[in-house]
Amino acid sequence: QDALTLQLKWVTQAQFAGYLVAESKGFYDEENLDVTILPGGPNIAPEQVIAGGGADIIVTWMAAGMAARESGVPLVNIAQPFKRSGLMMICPEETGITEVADFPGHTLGVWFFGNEYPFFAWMNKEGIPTDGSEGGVTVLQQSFDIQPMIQGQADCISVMTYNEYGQALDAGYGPDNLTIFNYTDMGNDLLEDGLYVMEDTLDDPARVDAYTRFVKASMKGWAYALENPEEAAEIVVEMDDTGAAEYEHQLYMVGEVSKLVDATDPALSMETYDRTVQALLDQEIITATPEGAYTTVVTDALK
Amino acid sequence: MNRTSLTTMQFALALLASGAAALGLVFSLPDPGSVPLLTVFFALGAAAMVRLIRPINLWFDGALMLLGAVALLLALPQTGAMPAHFWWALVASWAFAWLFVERLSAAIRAGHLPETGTGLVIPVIFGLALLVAWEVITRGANVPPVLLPPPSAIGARFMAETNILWADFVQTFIKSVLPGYAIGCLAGLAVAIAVDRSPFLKAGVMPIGNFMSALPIIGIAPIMVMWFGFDWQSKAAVVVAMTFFPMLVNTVAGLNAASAIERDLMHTYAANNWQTLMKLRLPAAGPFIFNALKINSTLALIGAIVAEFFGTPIVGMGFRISTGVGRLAIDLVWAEIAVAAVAGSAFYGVIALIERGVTFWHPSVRGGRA
Amino acid sequence: MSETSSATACTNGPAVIRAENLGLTFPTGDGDIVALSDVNLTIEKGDFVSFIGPSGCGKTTFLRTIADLEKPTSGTLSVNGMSPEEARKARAYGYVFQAAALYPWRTIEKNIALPLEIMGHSAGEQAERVKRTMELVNLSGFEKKYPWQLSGGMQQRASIARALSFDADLLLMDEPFGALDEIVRDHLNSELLKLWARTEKTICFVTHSIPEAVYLSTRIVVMSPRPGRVTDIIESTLPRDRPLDIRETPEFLAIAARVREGLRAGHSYEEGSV
Amino acid sequence: MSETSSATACTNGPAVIRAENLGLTFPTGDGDIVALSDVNLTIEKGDFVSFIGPSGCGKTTFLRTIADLEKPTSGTLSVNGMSPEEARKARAYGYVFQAAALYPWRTIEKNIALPLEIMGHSAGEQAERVKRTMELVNLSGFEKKYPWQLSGGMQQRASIARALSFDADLLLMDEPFGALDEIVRDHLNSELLKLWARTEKTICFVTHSIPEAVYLSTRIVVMSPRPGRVTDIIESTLPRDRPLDIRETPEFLAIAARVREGLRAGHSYEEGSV
Amino acid sequence: MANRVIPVLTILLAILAFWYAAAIWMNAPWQDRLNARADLVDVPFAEFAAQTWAQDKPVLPAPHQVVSEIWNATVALEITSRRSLAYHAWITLSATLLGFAFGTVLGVALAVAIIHNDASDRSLMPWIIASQTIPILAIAPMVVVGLGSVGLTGLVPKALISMYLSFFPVVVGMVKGLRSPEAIQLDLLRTYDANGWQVFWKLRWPAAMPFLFASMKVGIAISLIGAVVAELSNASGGGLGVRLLTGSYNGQTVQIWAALFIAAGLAAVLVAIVGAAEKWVNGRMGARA
Ligand SMILES: Nc1ncnc2c1ncn2[C@@H]1O[C@H](COP(=O)(O)OP(=O)(O)OP(=O)(O)O)[C@@H](O)[C@H]1O
Ligand SMILES: Nc1ncnc2c1ncn2[C@@H]1O[C@H](COP(=O)(O)OP(=O)(O)OP(=O)(O)O)[C@@H](O)[C@H]1O
Ligand SMILES: Cc1ncc(C[n+]2csc(CCO)c2C)c(N)n1
Ligand SMILES: [Mg+2]
Ligand SMILES: [Mg+2]
Repeated sequence: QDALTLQLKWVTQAQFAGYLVAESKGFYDEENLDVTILPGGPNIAPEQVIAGGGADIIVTWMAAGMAARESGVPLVNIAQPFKRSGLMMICPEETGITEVADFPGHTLGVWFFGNEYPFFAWMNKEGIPTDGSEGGVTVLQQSFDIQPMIQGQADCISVMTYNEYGQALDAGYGPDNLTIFNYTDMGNDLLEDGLYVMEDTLDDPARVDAYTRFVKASMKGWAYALENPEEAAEIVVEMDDTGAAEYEHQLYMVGEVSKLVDATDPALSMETYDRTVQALLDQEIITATPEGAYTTVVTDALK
Repeated sequence: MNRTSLTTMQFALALLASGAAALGLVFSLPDPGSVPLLTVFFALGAAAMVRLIRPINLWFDGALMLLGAVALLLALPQTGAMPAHFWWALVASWAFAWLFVERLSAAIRAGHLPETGTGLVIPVIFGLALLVAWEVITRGANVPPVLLPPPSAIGARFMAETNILWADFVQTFIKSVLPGYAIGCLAGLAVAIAVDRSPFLKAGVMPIGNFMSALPIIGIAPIMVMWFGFDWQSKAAVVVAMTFFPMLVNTVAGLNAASAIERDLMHTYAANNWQTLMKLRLPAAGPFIFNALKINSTLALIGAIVAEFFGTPIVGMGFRISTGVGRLAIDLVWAEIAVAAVAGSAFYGVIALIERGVTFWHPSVRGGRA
Repeated sequence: MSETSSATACTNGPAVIRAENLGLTFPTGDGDIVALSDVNLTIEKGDFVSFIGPSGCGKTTFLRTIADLEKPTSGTLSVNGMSPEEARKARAYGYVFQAAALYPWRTIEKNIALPLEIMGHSAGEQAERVKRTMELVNLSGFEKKYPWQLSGGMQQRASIARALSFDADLLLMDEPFGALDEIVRDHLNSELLKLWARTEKTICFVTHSIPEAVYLSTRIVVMSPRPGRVTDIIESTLPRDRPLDIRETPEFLAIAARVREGLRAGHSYEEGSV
Repeated sequence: MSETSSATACTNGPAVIRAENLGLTFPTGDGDIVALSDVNLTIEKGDFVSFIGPSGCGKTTFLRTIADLEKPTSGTLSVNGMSPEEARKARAYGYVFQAAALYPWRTIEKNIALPLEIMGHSAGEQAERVKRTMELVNLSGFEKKYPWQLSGGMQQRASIARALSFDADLLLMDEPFGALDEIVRDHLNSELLKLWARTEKTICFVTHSIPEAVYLSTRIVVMSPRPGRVTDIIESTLPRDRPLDIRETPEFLAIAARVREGLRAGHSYEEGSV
Repeated sequence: MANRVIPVLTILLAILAFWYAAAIWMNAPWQDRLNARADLVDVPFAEFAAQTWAQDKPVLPAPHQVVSEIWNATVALEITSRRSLAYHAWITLSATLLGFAFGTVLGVALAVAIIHNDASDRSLMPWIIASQTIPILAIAPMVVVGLGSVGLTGLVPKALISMYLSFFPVVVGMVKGLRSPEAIQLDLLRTYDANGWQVFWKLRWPAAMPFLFASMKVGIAISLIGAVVAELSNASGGGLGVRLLTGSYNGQTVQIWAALFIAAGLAAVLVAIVGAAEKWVNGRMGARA
């Protein structure tokens, strides 16, 4: 068996249901792989882990991956099961915000740690300053929950459709009392959870083969998870070492994630890729158009 | 003893230093002229073995240390693996540095060199030696810069981003740490004194105080952000919470530090509680209170930085560190860490200086004169 | 006069200290130590009482009990007609400890000023009294030194000055002159006598020197150890006014001999009890 | 015989201590203190030398210098022909400090055993020596007590026992009997004399008691303060074998008078220097 | 006994009363919104208070909510269940104890080097202090990744981070303690020409005992903090830190408080154990009662 370590971007939750299901249902074993799944967290940068040799494959957002590539960690995208972004910004109606033009003068909550790029790309595109200058917005580093909105500390907060938005729904917020800015609907989405490996490992055909089998099994996991959401949610709860994952919430999450993932096709969509790269360039997050930042060898082999 | 008037330890270091230099010379023989300065260092270092016959001035060891470090840094290859004899150069110049520092402090103790000035040189040399070793190891062993960048990269980033670093310093240190520290320490002192007046309060508060002091700060930080908002107020609140209990616990212990006969004396004067406190127990508690002030000076900074991980306006040392890790701007992270270390050490140093002035009478300060 | 219980019958001033069947036992991990047992003693105003006895017989313990630093475990004790605690609160006495007990963070003059500060004397008066008592014990010139910069005897003198600086009517002195040479001792002895004559203070004085006890006292209490008890009380027949050379008179020597005898009687070497 | 510099001419044993123009100055925040100046003294093997002088005259400092606990700032000092440091390393002496300096976490017997442990005596020998010296100072029964459970005098005796427990040839004793009553003091005085006679030790002894100095010593060194210096050295003409009642002989009293005079001469009260 | 329990109970009651009041006050805004949304008006105060004490994700959970969460997550669950706080507490505890042991040994060793060697004193001390001004939470992930890349995972990285925090109070306290003997006590040993080893064992070490225990009390509490911090950077394997974190993402304030109290309780027990050891040693060293 080939041993592979997968570093997740975040804690064990249904956002990663495909991988967890594949592991739990033995799909990796079927492909003769011995996969270890490492949960992430707010202090874990998957790009750093893979650079330090702690993982073979990571799940991360493309913006962060490209930025890391420029910082000297040659990451290459090998597959992109997530086709759409789950990122949204929500503003309770009492703030009076109904459109982007209302933003100036308000306080917006943003996640950092590599998740801030889509927001800044959006503001860049709209021409709204974020440095506290006249006519701009005030940015807060947001905690990992919806408390800033409930507490009124921020006028708008970032949410993921599959997670924090659910918490907001639970708390009695909803489309009727929220203004929702969906990055995908606005055409501002940057690619999210893709699979990345170190560039030099692609020179080794045996490794490429292992990656291919990995992606294959993972997609099988995704397909299974999307077809059997209850079982997938149970598996997630089962695989969570911390005992914090709750079935109801994971079930909701599987449902939302299924709107973003294409379980039949792991290939990278070049249109979104180009838009992502352009946004990063516009914002000077990266300075040059990346070369070789993705490969289709794995997904081609699966066709 | 009189072979070179060195102590056993110094002698061992001298042997190590010259031995490593000699080995370096041997290993560099295959291509001798490639790095001339390093060869000079090896030769001189090995030649320092003459101290077996006649003593060598300590400044000569210092010069060798410096020569070794400079030669090594200049010769570091930009890419690829480092030749083996470079490691011997590292060992040799480290050993010379250590030997130099040993001899320097022996000279200060013996009164041959002045305490002021020279006393400061020693930690600086040690720090520089650490930096050189760090630079050589990270670059020589090809440590990925996203794990641990070499100090030169950190220094370059530091110089390039002084504006950001200064703004972060103001936000974190001036706005959060200082007020939080002052409030936390004063409150701890006041509560300790209040509690001390009443045995009932003391019996009640201390166990609970001990329990509260054990609350992990990282748990408090999100709660404080929830309560006091995103800006510096919540960070200051975390600092207050962090500094309060060490001060309380130390002061209560210190207030009990006066000896039996010293208390008896106050008793014979029928001094009231306040007088006993001001004239005996607080002075006797001085060393303990300063202990808390010193511990708190480092805790406060850590507390404020950590609290910034849980939500901030987009400025502050903790904010920069957490986003820096996310963006793999690890050299910026280390530049912030360097600012934190310098600020924290200076803060600690100021308090230690005040301590020496105020508790001059304590045996640990006056060298134990009875 | 030597019967312990009736020793007070022949005096008539108001009682400053009255101990009746006083006992004190220290519990230790390793059995109790009876430091005082069945002590009966009355001291009148203006008395100068010396306590003498072998080391460990309870002299310090008795003084500490008067000063309300130890609580008796049996019997009763009154000071100025009050309980020791009330007397202490009324600041009835000055105490010179067997060890100097100077505060290391205060200079010598600040140490001597300590009780004055506590008792609320004005700064001017403090300075004046500190100066006077430092002269008395011959420490002028060492005002600004710290305790650890002084020799053993100098520290002891500083602690005497501290107890004399405020004018307590009752002085409790535990071997105050133990670390002093004969000349200083003679000097301080006569100063103490002068002070006593001038101010009518009552003084309880622990000493190991028989001549010193006889020279100073109106009454000498001889104690013996294990358990600590009073074995003899000797009234001095010397006049109140005592030049130094009174120490060569036969009367003086007779009293000294009596004290020595009492001391020896209570002593373990002769008893062979150890 | 009283000329400081020639005082050694009449003796002939090998010199145990030889001080030449010895001086020691303490720097303090507030001006230097000259503790010793120009001290010349030779002590031969088997001498019993007492040091006497007003408080603060440098007696302790001199003993500490011999013991290599202070470094002289001028002049030379040799102990057993070696430097003080070498002598200390050769464990040439036992030292009784002016304060008891018992370790509070050790019982009395453990305190006394401390030097024996350090010098590597066997457990059996330790026990035997501890028992013997505790009996000598009359502390039997207090083996398992801690220092704070002892009276001042008992602590002092424990510290004497500690210094006697190992057999140093040179004893440095700083007011060892200061806190003891006359009877115990007499007892320990004669025990010390017996020990000295039996073992041929050399003893340097600081005391404030003139009779004690005269009774014990072969030589008495009188010192005077500010700056500390030797003002007189008095050779005793008493025989080596001294019963306690030798103290009433005219010869004894004559020497005592001489010492007293020397002491008085060096004293500030008479000089009016303070 | 009673005169130790009654004060604690009194203060505890005072804190509880204050806590319940604060819970009403802090949870009120949100409760108002909820009630407004549900068209509830003029809720009587008693009922309103009860509502604020029963919210799902309160700003400040009421004490009974925390207690019942602790109960549900410990006693009511099997100890091996990953939902059990006892299970997570055990994980954290093992890292804490190992880190504390490392930290104490390292701290004492450094203190010994510092007091015996001038050069160490001068060169090490400033850097030891500087090391503590480095925010551990910032470098913990790098440490975990770095150690992971050389094959060290699981307990050891956590214990090392916990050691990094706990050795400091031990060094500072022990340096002070080993230097605390009075000059005369040192002089005594000098007269015996005791060697460095003897001076250490017979004088410095016993004299430093009170300082050692004071430092160890601080050190063990800090070790626990270190273990929790390490868990924040190393989510696999569980532990109280991970519970805190997951509670925090999900806005599960009750869960955060429960984990916090378990952690504090654990630390209090550890400190009490060190305290008991101190009492025992003090007794053996003849301390005055
Ligand atoms: N705190 C204590 N705990 C236990 N025993 C004590 C304590 N203080 C004193 N003792 C014991 O009480 C007895 C009397 O002691 P005290 O100090 O009164 O003697 P003393 O007469 O002053 O002796 P000295 O002349 O040596 O100072 C001694 O046997 C001593 O061991
Ligand atoms: N550590 C010190 N720092 C400064 N001055 C000191 C120190 N130790 C002693 N002295 C000074 O040195 C002088 C001599 O002190 P020393 O202790 O030798 O006197 P002594 O003769 O033993 O007196 P005593 O009989 O009172 O014990 C004194 O004036 C004292 O103030
Ligand atoms: C520090 C940090 N904050 C926010 C995110 C954003 N994010 C991406 S996926 C996810 C899971 C829950 O929706 C969240 C919160 C992150 N990755 N790291
Ligand atoms: Mg006494
Ligand atoms: Mg002296």
